[in-house]
Amino acid sequence: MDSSLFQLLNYGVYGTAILVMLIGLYGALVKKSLLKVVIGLSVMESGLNLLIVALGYLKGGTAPIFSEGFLNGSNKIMVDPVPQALVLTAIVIGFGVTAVALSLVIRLYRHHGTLNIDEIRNLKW
Amino acid sequence: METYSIIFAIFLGGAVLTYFAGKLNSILQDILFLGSVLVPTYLFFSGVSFGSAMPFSLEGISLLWGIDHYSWLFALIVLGLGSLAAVYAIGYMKGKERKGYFYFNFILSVMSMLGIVVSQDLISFFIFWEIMTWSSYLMVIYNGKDIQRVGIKYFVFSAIGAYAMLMGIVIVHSITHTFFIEDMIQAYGHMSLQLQIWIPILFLIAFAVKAAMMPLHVWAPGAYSNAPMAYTSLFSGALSKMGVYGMVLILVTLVSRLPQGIWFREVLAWLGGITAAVGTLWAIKQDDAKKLLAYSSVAQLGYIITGVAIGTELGMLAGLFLAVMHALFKGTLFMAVGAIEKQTGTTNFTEITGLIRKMPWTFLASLMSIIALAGIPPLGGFVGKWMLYESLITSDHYLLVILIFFASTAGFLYCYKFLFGFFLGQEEKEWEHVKEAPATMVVPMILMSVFMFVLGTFPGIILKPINNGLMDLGFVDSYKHLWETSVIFNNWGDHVILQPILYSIIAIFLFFLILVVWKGYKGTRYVTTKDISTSGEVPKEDENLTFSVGFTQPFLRAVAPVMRRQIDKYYTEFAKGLEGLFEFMRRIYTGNAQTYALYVVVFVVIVLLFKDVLF
Amino acid sequence: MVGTPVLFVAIPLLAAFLIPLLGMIWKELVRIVPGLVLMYLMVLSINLLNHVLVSGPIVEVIAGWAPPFGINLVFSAFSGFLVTLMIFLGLVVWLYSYRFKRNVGFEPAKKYFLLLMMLITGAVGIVLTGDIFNMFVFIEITGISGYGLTAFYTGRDSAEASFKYLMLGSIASTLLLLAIMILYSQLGTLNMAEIASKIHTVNPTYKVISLILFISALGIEAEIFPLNGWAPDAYAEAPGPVGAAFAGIVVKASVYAIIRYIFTIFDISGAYSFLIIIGMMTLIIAETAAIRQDKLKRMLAYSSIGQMGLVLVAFGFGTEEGVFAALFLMLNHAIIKSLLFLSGSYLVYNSKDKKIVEVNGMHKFLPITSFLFALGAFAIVGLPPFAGFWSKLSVLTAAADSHMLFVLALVLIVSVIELVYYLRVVNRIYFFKKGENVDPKKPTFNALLAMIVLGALILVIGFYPDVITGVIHKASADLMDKTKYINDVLSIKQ
Amino acid sequence: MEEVLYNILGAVVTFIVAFVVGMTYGGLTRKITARVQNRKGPPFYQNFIDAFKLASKKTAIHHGVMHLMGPAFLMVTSVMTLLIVPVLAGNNWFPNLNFHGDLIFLLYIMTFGPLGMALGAGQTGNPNSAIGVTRGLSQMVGFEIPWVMSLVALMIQYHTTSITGLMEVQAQSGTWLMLSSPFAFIAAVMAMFGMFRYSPFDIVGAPTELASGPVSENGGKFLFVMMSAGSVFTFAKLTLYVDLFMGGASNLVVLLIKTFLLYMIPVLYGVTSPRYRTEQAVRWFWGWPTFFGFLAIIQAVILK
Repeated sequence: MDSSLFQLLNYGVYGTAILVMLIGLYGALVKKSLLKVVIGLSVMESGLNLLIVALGYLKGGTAPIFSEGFLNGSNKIMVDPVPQALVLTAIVIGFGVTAVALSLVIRLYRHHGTLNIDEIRNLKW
Repeated sequence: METYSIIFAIFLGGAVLTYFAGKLNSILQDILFLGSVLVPTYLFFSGVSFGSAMPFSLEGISLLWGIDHYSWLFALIVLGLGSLAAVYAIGYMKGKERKGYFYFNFILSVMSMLGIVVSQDLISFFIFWEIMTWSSYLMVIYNGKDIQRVGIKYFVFSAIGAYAMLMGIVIVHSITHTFFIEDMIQAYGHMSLQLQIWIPILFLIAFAVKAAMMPLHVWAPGAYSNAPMAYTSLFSGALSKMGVYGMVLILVTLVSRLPQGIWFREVLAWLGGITAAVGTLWAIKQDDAKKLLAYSSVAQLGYIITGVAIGTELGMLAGLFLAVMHALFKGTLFMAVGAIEKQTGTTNFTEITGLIRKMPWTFLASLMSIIALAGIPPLGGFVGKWMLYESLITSDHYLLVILIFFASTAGFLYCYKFLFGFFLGQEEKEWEHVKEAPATMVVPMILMSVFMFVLGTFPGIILKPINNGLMDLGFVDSYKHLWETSVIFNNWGDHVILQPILYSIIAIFLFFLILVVWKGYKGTRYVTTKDISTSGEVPKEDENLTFSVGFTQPFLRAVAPVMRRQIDKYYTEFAKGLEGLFEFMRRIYTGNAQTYALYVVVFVVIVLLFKDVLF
Repeated sequence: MVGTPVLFVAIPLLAAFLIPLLGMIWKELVRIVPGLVLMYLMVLSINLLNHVLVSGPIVEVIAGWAPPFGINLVFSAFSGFLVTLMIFLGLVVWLYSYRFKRNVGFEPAKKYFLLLMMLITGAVGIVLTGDIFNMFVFIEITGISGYGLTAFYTGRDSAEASFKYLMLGSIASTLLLLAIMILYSQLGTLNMAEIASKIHTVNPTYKVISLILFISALGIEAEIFPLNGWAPDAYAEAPGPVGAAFAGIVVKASVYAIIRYIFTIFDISGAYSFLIIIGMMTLIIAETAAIRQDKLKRMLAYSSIGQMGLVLVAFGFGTEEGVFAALFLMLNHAIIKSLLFLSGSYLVYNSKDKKIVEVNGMHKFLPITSFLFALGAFAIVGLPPFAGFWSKLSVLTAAADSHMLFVLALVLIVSVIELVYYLRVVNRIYFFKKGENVDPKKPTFNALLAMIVLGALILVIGFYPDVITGVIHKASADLMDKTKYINDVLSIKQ
Repeated sequence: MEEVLYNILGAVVTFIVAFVVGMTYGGLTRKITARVQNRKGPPFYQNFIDAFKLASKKTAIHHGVMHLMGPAFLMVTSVMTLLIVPVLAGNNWFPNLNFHGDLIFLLYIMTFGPLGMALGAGQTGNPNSAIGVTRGLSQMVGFEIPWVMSLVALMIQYHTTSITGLMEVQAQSGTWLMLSSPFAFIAAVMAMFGMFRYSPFDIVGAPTELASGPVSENGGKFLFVMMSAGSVFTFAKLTLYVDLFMGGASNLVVLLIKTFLLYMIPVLYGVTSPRYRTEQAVRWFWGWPTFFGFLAIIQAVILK
């Protein structure tokens, strides 16, 4: 692959990831429904995970395992394994958080009878 | 050396033990209480010698306790008045609730005041200062009356003062790297001018608050009148003197070395004078004895501040002598009010009249202290007043002396109001049952009256320690030059010789007294206060002849324009405004999770935008 | 060697997962085991701390991968001090909540203790770890257990508070991960010591952005204004002991993280003044908000936030004196604010709204609790001779020595505000008449014991601060010595 | 010892002189007032007759200890004032106590009696007494201000606070202080109106309609002592003014002339003026008299 094209693609991936993050942030900040807020947060996390994986990618790298492709490959480049490990952990954590969030949403709905975040403001000032 | 540790251990242990002894036995508690005030007092005066100091260290800070003649003088005020007030308190607290609480705070107050005067370093000074503040605060709220306003006001003002002082302390420390007062004084000369000006100001704020100087006095009337009277005598008599103690220290050791120090002195002296005048006016207005005395305390401290702010030897002597006298007479007066409160249940002039025949000893003590307070010869107050005027006149404070004189003359009004309101006037049936207060309460009052009387003619007794103290602070010896045992001089050589005056007064008084009652006293009969002629008519039994409402109205009408403005109101408005602002500010926390998230985003964005400025 | 730092993470985590299983054997075990674990850790941490103070930090390598490749735990004077403090508070909280509510049945108790152990694991892990991603994981563990604990009571608005906490927490984790990745992309390592040794090679822009993201992310947990929207709600709605745990454990861990980043990892000097700015903002806003609160725990929450602001200010001086002051303040804050939360929650135990007016006249019914609350209030506003005074004094001394007179004055002014609202409450407890429909609840013996321990500590530190200042001095010296940290960690070879 | 005896003798003589002169002045005042008001009036010795009548009466009732002590208190002030003020300049006959006190002492001893008296009056329980007392005290606050201002002006100009010192100043320079310090003199004289409590400042006693003030519940010996105290006090105050502003007097005749002239100022001003209410009186004193007091102080500061 051409180097400049790769660069472009790389930036494209970064851009997409950041865009996804921003979309998630938008959802979390603007949408009034609690569910949409939770979805927004999840989307934001996904975008971040994408970004992290992209950061760890090297041109022409293979999967960071001693696979056949790596051992037989000519340039012996593999992508950085650490970000992938991190992303795995982050995904797990994100999953946990989302689960907690959703359970809280259920409790909030039972308690308030609504999912509108503007109406759930018993605690303020 | 060890005496200090023992004294403070007894105070602390005594306070705790006394508190818990109340659960066992009331009399045991009283005895423990007396013991934990009197024993350290005895130890202090017998065991502590001048010049010996006790160094120790805490949290890596070197501390030092010791006394010189100057602090000994204030220790005398604190412990002397403290002991008498403690004896008084036994009688006063009999049958009252929260006895343990009272005793605990009383002992701690005495301890902290002694601690203040023995502290030779700023940290233990501050610690004891704060202990004094909160123990007195706990006393102010003892009655539970109006505590959210009066109590908090007292504490807030004290805290403002204390924190100003703390700021001064740490600034000094950042320069000298020690907390010793000695080192602060040494280093002061080498500081930048800005610091030389600010450090005394910061300290003086603290002391001015405690000494209830205008415009920081607004806590005083409420606090003095809300605290139990047995404590207020100490509060007004000794605790407020701590402000004077510090003020003198700062003025003499720091301000006097500053060329611009003259402005400090002038401002302080004028503030003192205004305090005296305004305090007096408000005292005249009060219908409650506690409030009256509270404002009167403010006014009296104004004189003291003026005296010490003038800073001449005579002024210092006057201020400190007045401080001692104020401890005596205001202590006695608050005790008298306490006695009346205990026996009648009220302290309002409009309710009580004609107690003179029921509480003669209390009356005698009040009379003596009122004479001393008004500064009338031959009692001790006169000596202080005289020296104050002379020092003002000889140091070119012409308008100030007029102001002080005005305050002092107007003071007669409340003096008379106090005596008339409680003791004189119609003897109402309502108060027929009233008895004299128990001996534990009367004896301290009478003792202090005797002191006042003796000091009126032989002021040298107390001027000697004052002079010693002033010499420790760097003044020249003024014996034979400004005072002798019973002669007082001014700087121009004019003098008052007190002994012949006293004897003449006594002789004239007795001569005419005998003339009036000669062959008469046995022959005359006592008639009730109903048996009087009002314009030739004999009033009926049920006719109300009590005159106590609107007592000083004519005078108040004359000064009405001055009284319309109250500093207190401005403070209240300010506090309200602040709380309104805070109320508005806390609405930042809208309660909406999205808003909070938005804050986060905005915060990140702003910090990122200004990252070059910030980092 | 008396034990290894890894036990601090492993044992409570293990206990947390064993609790439900043990509960099947004997229900009481659910309550007992956490206490035993914490007691053991307490002994261990004191031993280790003594050891560390004498012979230098212990660096524990996990799974045999030497730094910078593996994860390592560092038990130095600084982190050891904080760990000991946290474990101690955990112990107190456990003691207090051993029988916090009789009507709390087995199931909730199980969850409660499980989450509490998780919380302590996470917080201790944050302090001990030497790896930034590992720290992220521990922060998330703390966070998730924190969300759970906040939402503990089903009857109240706790779910709302928890949701706010969660929402901000998620944003925090995103920012944190982003920051970690920026650093990683520049240096290719996650080990703190190694990052610290190489940080000067990083492009300043990336460095600053990364630091800002770190501060923002951790600031959410450390309750920095304006990132602390969740905090008052969470404190107010969580059970009392959890409030104490938040104030004493979670926030401390987050502040530790910020400090570790600024002092050790990054070399940006502007960060110190930034700390002062945000610290002051937090202090002022929180204290002014606190004065207008009508709910007790919310007031305490704001006060706690303000105190942490002051801690950041003290750290921001950047001097060893400042660090000493900040650590001392953290210690006192942990003890005193915990005492306030613990006693305060009994004062408003049975009331529905937890209003301040409902503490009126409580001293007749709860004399010891009221006394301890008053003691705590006096101590936290810095009145001598109680513990709070010494830390306040050291903060102010540090400020003056750094010539930050403006900061000094502001801190003192804010202290006056603090004084007002605490005294108002204390006055109410002692001098107001009890409301008609307020039903006071006597504290259990355990709770009383826990509070008395804290109260006694306040007095001990107040009268004789030297018992603790030696340790704090060493801890602050340890934090200031960046090269030693790097060497200690990187010299480990396995 | 002998010296003390001589002193006591001198004091007694001074007292008798003061008593006679004061009583006579009082009688003359009554006569003059009557004349101005177009009445015949009592003879000038009427006051002596009154005094002796009162003194010979037997006291039948009293209201308590303070009531008994009140007149004696009042007398203390009068006599002490008299003893502190040098009666004749440069005369060894009546040195009395005037080397033992100074002006500030004098100012304070002058308030001793009225307050003691007020206490006695208070114990009678007559509301009119107390009303009179508060009015008197209020008025005192009024006139003391210009009075003290004028005294302070003298003190700072001549660097002395003793009366003899001021008299020496006049003797040396040969001019009376009323000429060299005119503003101080004006202020002092205006203050004197209040001090003597003649109309328009006579609301304290309100003598013409109902008995108020300290005297209202006293008769017989009590009233006699109070009356004589008043007379002695009048003389003492006038002497003080003469000493301060008119160079003192070297013999009794000159003293009598000077005091009488001075005395006529408030008396004549009084008979032609209606009465002020208390607050009006107080404000009056804080108006022009205080203004002159200020001028006096300014003059003193400039000239000192």
